[in-house]
Amino acid sequence: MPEEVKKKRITDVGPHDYHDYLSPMIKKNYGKWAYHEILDPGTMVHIAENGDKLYTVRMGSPRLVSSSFVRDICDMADKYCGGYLRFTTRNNVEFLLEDEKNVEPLKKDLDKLGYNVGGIGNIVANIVHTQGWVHCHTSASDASGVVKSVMDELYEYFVEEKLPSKVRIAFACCLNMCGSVASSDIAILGTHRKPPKINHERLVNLCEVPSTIAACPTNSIRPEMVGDKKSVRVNEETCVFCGSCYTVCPAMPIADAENDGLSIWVGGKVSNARTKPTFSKLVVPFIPNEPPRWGKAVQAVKTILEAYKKGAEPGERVIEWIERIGWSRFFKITGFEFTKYHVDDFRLAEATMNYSSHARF
Amino acid sequence: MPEEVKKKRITDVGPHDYHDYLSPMIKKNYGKWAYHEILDPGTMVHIAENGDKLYTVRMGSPRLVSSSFVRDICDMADKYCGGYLRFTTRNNVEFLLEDEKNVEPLKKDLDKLGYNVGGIGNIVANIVHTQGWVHCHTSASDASGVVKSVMDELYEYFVEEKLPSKVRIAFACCLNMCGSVASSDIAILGTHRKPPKINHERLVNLCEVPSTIAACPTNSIRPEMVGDKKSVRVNEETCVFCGSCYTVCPAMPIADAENDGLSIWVGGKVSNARTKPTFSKLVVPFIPNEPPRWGKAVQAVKTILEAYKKGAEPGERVIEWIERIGWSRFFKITGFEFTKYHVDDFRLAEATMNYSSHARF
Amino acid sequence: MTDETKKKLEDKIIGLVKEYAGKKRFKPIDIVKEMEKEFAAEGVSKEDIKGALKEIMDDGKLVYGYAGGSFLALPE
Amino acid sequence: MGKKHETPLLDELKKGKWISFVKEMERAAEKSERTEDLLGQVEESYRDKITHWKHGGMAGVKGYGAGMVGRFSEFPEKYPGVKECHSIRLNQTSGFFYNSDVLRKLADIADQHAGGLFNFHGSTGDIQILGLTQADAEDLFQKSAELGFDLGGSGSDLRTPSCCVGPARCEFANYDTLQICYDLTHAFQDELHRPSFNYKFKMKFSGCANDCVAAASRSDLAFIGTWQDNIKINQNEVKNYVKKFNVQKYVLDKCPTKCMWFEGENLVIDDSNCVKCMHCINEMPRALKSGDQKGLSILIGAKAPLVTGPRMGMMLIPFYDVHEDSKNDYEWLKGLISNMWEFWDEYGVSRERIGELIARVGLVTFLEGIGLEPTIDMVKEPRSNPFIKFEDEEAGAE
Amino acid sequence: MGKKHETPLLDELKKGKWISFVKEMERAAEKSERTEDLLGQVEESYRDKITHWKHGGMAGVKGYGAGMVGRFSEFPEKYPGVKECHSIRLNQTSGFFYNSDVLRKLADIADQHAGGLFNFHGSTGDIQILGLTQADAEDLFQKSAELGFDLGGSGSDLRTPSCCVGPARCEFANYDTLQICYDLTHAFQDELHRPSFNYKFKMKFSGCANDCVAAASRSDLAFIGTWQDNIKINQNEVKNYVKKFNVQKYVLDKCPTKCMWFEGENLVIDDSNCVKCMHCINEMPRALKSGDQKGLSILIGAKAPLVTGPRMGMMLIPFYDVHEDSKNDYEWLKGLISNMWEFWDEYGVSRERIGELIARVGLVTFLEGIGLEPTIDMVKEPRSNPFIKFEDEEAGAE
Ligand code: SRM
Ligand code: SRM
Ligand code: SRM
Ligand code: SRM
Ligand code: SF4
Ligand code: SF4
Ligand code: SF4
Ligand code: SF4
Ligand code: SF4
Ligand code: SF4
Ligand code: SF4
Ligand code: SF4
Repeated sequence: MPEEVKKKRITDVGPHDYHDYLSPMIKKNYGKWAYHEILDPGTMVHIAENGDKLYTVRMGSPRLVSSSFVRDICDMADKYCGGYLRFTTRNNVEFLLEDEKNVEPLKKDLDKLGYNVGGIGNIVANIVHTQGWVHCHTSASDASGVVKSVMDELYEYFVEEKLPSKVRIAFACCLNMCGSVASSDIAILGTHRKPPKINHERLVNLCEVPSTIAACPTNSIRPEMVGDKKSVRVNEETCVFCGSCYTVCPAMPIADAENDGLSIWVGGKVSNARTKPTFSKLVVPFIPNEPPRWGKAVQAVKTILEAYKKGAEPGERVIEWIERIGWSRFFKITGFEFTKYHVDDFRLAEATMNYSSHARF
Repeated sequence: MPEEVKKKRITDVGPHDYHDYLSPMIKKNYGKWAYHEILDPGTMVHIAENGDKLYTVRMGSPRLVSSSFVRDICDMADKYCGGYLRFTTRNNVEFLLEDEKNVEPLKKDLDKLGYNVGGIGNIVANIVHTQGWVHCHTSASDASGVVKSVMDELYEYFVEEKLPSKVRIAFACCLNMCGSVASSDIAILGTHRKPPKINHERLVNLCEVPSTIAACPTNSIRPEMVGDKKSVRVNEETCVFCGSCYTVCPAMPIADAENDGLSIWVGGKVSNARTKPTFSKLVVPFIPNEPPRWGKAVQAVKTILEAYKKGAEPGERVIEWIERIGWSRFFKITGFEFTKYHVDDFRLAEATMNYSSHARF
Repeated sequence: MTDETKKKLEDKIIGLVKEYAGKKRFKPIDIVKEMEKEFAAEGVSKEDIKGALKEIMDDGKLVYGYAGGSFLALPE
Repeated sequence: MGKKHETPLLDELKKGKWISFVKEMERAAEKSERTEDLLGQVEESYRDKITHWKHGGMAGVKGYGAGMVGRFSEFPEKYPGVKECHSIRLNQTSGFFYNSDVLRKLADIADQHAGGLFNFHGSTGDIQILGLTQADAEDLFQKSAELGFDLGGSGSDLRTPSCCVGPARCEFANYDTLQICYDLTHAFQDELHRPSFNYKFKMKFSGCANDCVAAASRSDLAFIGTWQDNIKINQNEVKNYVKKFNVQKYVLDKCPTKCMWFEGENLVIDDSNCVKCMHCINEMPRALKSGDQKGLSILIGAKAPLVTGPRMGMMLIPFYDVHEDSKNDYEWLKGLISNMWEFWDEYGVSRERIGELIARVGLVTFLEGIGLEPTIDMVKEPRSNPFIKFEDEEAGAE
Repeated sequence: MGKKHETPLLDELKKGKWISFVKEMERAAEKSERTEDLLGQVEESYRDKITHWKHGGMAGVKGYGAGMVGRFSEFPEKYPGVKECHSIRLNQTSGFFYNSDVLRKLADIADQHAGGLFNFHGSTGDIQILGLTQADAEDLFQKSAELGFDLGGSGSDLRTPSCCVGPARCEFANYDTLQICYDLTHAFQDELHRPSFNYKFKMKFSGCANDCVAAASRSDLAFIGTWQDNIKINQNEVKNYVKKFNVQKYVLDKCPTKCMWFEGENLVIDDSNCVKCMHCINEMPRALKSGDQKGLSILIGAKAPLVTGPRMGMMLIPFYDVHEDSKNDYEWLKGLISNMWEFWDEYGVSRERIGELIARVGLVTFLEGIGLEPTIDMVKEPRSNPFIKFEDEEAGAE
């Protein structure tokens, strides 16, 4: 009997074959698309070599969605596009229509249901983000709430094309950076400012000392005997509050209601178009957590976005704009303060210095 | 009596006041020059705000010169420019003439004496160099001989303006780089390829072990007891043959007749004009010493120079040319081989990697 | 690998995890490296050890834990 | 139907024009007591400004070491529905393509066995279902598997590979991102489900240098489509673009190598200097197309900041003709990846990603370890320090 | 007069068009047996492909710890003239200006007390006289000092400062390089002659960003002239240049920040974006001049490769109005330099140049140590890793 059960159990089947979910027109023109046109921030059309036209209607999503949401979009897909749809790499929903006549009715229906159509072209893209207080144990802030607050404020930039180029915003609730924070046009990062508090009793039972020590980027953890058991000590002079030790050792919690918050970063980019990919750079070292609407953080993002909108030339990503005008002007225009926290002091810090007499006054 | 002697002894008088050696026209127009014109590779004129004209005739020098050379140029200065002359930061001699009529006669006289007039404008500048076998104990090659051999070959580029921009060549006979090797358009560097040989008997008496250990860039030196005395051991697996240990400890000679030679570097630049200053980068890891004329090294330099001459646009320094065409093309054009030695593996190696999909085929 | 060796191998792996429970976390790769050495004489390959691990897991004798990296653990 | 928990702070997040995750949670809560309690606990976090999840905890599917993340509430009494509140990762389809039929079935599963809540998708690419207990795991897993949806990665394993929409709906794709993603995921099922690495390993596939799946910054191996020959120019279409916008300023002047110019009305490209950045093609898709010798570049080593700082993918293989290989079931690629894993197994230490290992041992050592030669495109420029490790008498000699 | 030593290899270096150092040595050898022997020993090096100098050795001037480099032959019997063959460094004049009178006197000194050989000049800037013995030192020193030529630096001291020709003969100079070089050298005589630092310390002065004394790559402190206000444009002269060459291509397109353009025939510069690189001024010296608020930038930390790799000077002080200070005898600058030396004394280790110290302790720590605030121009860009060392509750808060 148990043998039989074992046999029936399905494992290692891997992902479903995507071919099953490609619409007929996509199957036919697979690899044979000729070009595309963006019709409006919610709609684009891909024209195949043979002239076939595939319309895409893109709809915003909070990513954390209910089964009802899923059924809603299924209804729409059934009604307008033979049931075919996809998600984007930034968690938007895309309806794939073969018939142009369905485009406007679909958009109206989505609007009626309260969904947001947009996100194509030179817009603020949907915010790549993470779990936050909804599901993670190491978060220095909530994720979905900050994202919602920012997107409410920047809503017009999702549904209308008003920007010099695409602006990708990302959010991560801790330095693990499960979101694309390390390389986004604007990034918001959950940030601790206090060293971990060690619970020695738990530590000696729960944690492996060598791997806890190895987890620290600044070598701030040293072994320490507590009674006759091996625990650790944190050098608070050098600890940079990264939380890496907590990840490997539950007995070193670092979250701190009063001292956790957000930092803001700009100028990251992943595409190789024109310039090489580059990391996001620090702008605002710290803003306290202000649930439920994170006013100051939202304002900081908006300040950056509007300075960019005003200053950048068409086609310039945020970093291209900043590098053209210079970082000193960026700080001047946005009013953020340049502090000692902005000067890199980690591994490749030396590579970030200004080895020249080039300066702007 | 000794008191008196002591009093008479002159110390700490510092350098001579330069005002004593400025010609009347220079004194008058000090800080009031309006512009200059390069008349030919040996001559330029600086025009003052008041219209005064100061002619400069530049003459090459091997830098290692006899008192007779000094008297020769004094004679010339007396004859043509009131005795006033100067040296340049690259060791050329400059005669400073107030009277245009003296320019050509001076040049003729210099020519008669066998001196080289040139070095202004888009030329190969005089080679900044060092002591070599003439006076230094750590040299991996001679200095003056290599420089002479290269300048003989490139002579036309000193006396005629045939290049897209200035080309600065530098030579240093060891990794101490007393020449400007780390940041020259083309650089030649004396290079060892064997670890130091330790003379333990001398070492224990002559050298300080901790500072010897500290001198090593790759942490290859470890203390070792020889009998009851402290000596050191070199890890030959990690030694990079830099000679730094020999500098602090005479008992660790590194020069090796069979294995010493030269490496060739390109693309350094110090000026901030247009682009930031940048280091020279490795092209040819090693060429054996070939006194007296160092044929292969001279050819390598010439290959680079001619590729540059052919490929660069007017005004482009060597590095600007290479960065425009790409390093892969540079290696292709010049025929030098890219090897594992070209991949940086030192302190900031990571900063030299290609973090992008940009590539040329 | 003989059935006997296989049994020995499995017991050894489970024994190790038991013995060090709460002291050391074994990554599967540590176990594989360790067992490769230990059973070198018996001609046990990396693949054999991985296979054995898979079976131990499938049988629920050990489970995977996670704390900044996966490790082998006793089922709760 | 009254609310189980008051959520005045979260209610603020139902306002505004952007679609509200709180409303989504409430919709799920209508059918799920678990999600009702989840709302309660999140509201408490909003009040306290701190997470209320315990650190980790065991949860999983039998025989698998990956695909589920255990999550336990700090307040199991107060919020019994989230005493256990795990998430499970289902391996998404290549390119995130679905139809309504399968999505409805997945919705049913999430309602039956979890909190009726999804992440479509997780940051790595998985479909995440939230709010299951250990007791739900086997059924949820088996029902999904029956639909053809196996679990994704987690822990020290191969993480769920993902790819851009590629040839399915993009004219820029230089290779079949969907197929290779699908094929390699299937080939490496064992590595995906049974963590046996030093740490996680991610692979992402983008059809061109635009990198729409952000592979270069988020995956240990990033596969970026490119081409080796010349950009194909349709001069008539160029002329049309010239009428529409300032092509000189917005295209030519922005080419990173300035390798394009006009000769008369004709656009000329010095392709030997083109770095395949995609910019000109992006701007003039009707006029320019990538060449015929298409393939991919492989970048290695990207990762998040911990422990040694953030890393971007660095060039490992400038060009690989993946089409050739696909006939052989991507044999060469699989071999290469296996070689890397072996090197990593051998020389990596615990929790060290492959990019960190390469930084530690040096690129050349790594290349030797996996059997590749160094090439100039791997570096921005040759070394500038003179500390060359010559290896034998002949070493480095001209 | 026959040769003392046969030098067939060196004789090869008398051929060719470039002026020959071998001939120069022979000219000196005519008057100096020492230099005859020097030729013999160098020939032997040419044969053996190795240096024949012993490592270092003691030599010096009483009361001074610097200014002479001791050099002893490996073959004192064979070449008795170079048993001792030291070199002495005389502090050159600012801008390397001389007249025939003083040069002749120096030539006499070199003939009388050394091998009649010079380096005009050493790489640091000194006049070097080669081939003296310890016995010659005092006389040579005193005779030079009488001429007003004191010794230069060597060892762990302040090295002889040097400067570009500057306002003496260059229209680009933004401050008086000669004067400041002269003044600071005098102010720091003790530091120059009596080594008391951890290692050497170099200062070089360039009047503008062209950096004709290569300060940015060869001195611990590089002083580079610059200006704070607007470039002065003579539009008529601009028009003349436009007639002569392609100003757009060779000037505007090469401006690193692209902050210049034409409005009609007029050249416009967005000076707030100008980084004072000098390029446009270099190309059109009759049309463009630096502004009225002239001063200098200070770059710190350049040095040769050993021990931690080559370093280029990095921006420490973007703008300092040195003219103001010159009225006060460069008081502020001297204070700043002293502060740096104190920090270096305190925290540096033996043989650690100041650039290496800064790299080790971090720029911010160094700035705090010497009393300066960080500014954005010191860095290429703000940090990209998130390992921020917040210092107190309020730290970093908006
Ligand atoms: C649908 C999607 C791919 C997918 O598999 O899901 C996609 C689709 C397209 N991308 Fe993308 N990109 C998508 C994510 C990305 C990402 C990844 C990300 O944002 O995380 C990037 C890299 C971002 C970065 O650099 O930081 C990306 C960088 C680009 C670029 C380069 C832009 C640039 O100049 O830097 C282009 C070219 C362009 O826009 O001209 C491009 C172009 C396009 C085109 C025009 C390609 C085509 O011909 O179909 C598609 C429509 C563009 C649009 O949305 O305006 N796509 N694209 C992704 C939509 C995400 C979303 O919902 O917003
Ligand atoms: C005489 C000298 C200064 C001195 O105090 O002795 C000097 C003098 C002038 N330099 Fe220089 N430079 C002198 C060494 C340098 C150096 C240092 C070096 O070579 O070691 C540099 C930096 C080199 C580098 O970047 O690697 C230097 C980078 C420049 C530049 C920037 C060139 C560029 O585009 O990168 C200019 C501007 C130009 O040439 O248009 C310049 C321009 C000038 C001008 C035109 C300035 C003027 O108006 O008087 C002078 C004549 C130029 C010529 O020789 O063609 N000078 N110049 C030096 C002559 C050395 C020699 O004998 O060859
Ligand atoms: C669910 C997800 C975030 C999300 O909301 O989408 C996630 C969630 C977690 N990540 Fe992540 N990571 C997720 C994508 C990422 C990404 C993005 C990516 O894969 O493209 C990254 C950055 C890229 C990278 O891997 O470098 C990422 C970098 C990390 C790290 C840092 C790893 C590193 O080497 O620095 C950790 C720490 C760890 O593994 O110990 C981490 C750890 C975690 C843990 C397991 C927390 C922990 O310390 O144990 C989180 C579980 C949260 C929860 O309660 O569910 N997560 N994590 C993403 C996976 C969903 C999916 O499978 O699709
Ligand atoms: C004479 C001179 C070369 C020349 O031919 O012109 C020279 C010669 C020596 N240098 Fe130098 N250096 C000379 C300018 C330089 C420069 C260039 C400069 O100052 O602009 C540098 C590179 C810049 C720098 O300082 O970083 C330079 C970097 C070194 C180093 C490496 C220092 C470092 O921090 O990496 C050493 C090693 C040491 O000091 O122990 C060194 C050591 C030496 C010693 C003393 C050899 C030793 O190991 O003891 C050489 C004595 C040779 C001799 O027999 O006369 N020399 N040295 C230059 C001084 C003449 C003068 O006073 O004008
Ligand atoms: S970013 Fe940090 S807190 Fe947020 S989901 Fe990832 S691991 Fe958890
Ligand atoms: S929080 Fe980070 S820096 Fe501080 S002790 Fe833990 S691992 Fe180290
Ligand atoms: S470069 Fe080296 S060998 Fe040459 S003079 Fe300087 S210290 Fe001596
Ligand atoms: S030669 Fe250089 S690398 Fe080798 S032991 Fe000496 S100091 Fe170290
Ligand atoms: S990466 Fe390239 S091929 Fe893939 S979707 Fe983006 S633009 Fe298209
Ligand atoms: S793809 Fe990029 S590099 Fe190549 S020609 Fe176009 S813009 Fe230039
Ligand atoms: S650095 Fe500037 S001021 Fe000095 S000589 Fe060169 S161009 Fe003239
Ligand atoms: S000085 Fe340089 S940065 Fe300034 S305008 Fe001229 S070229 Fe541009």
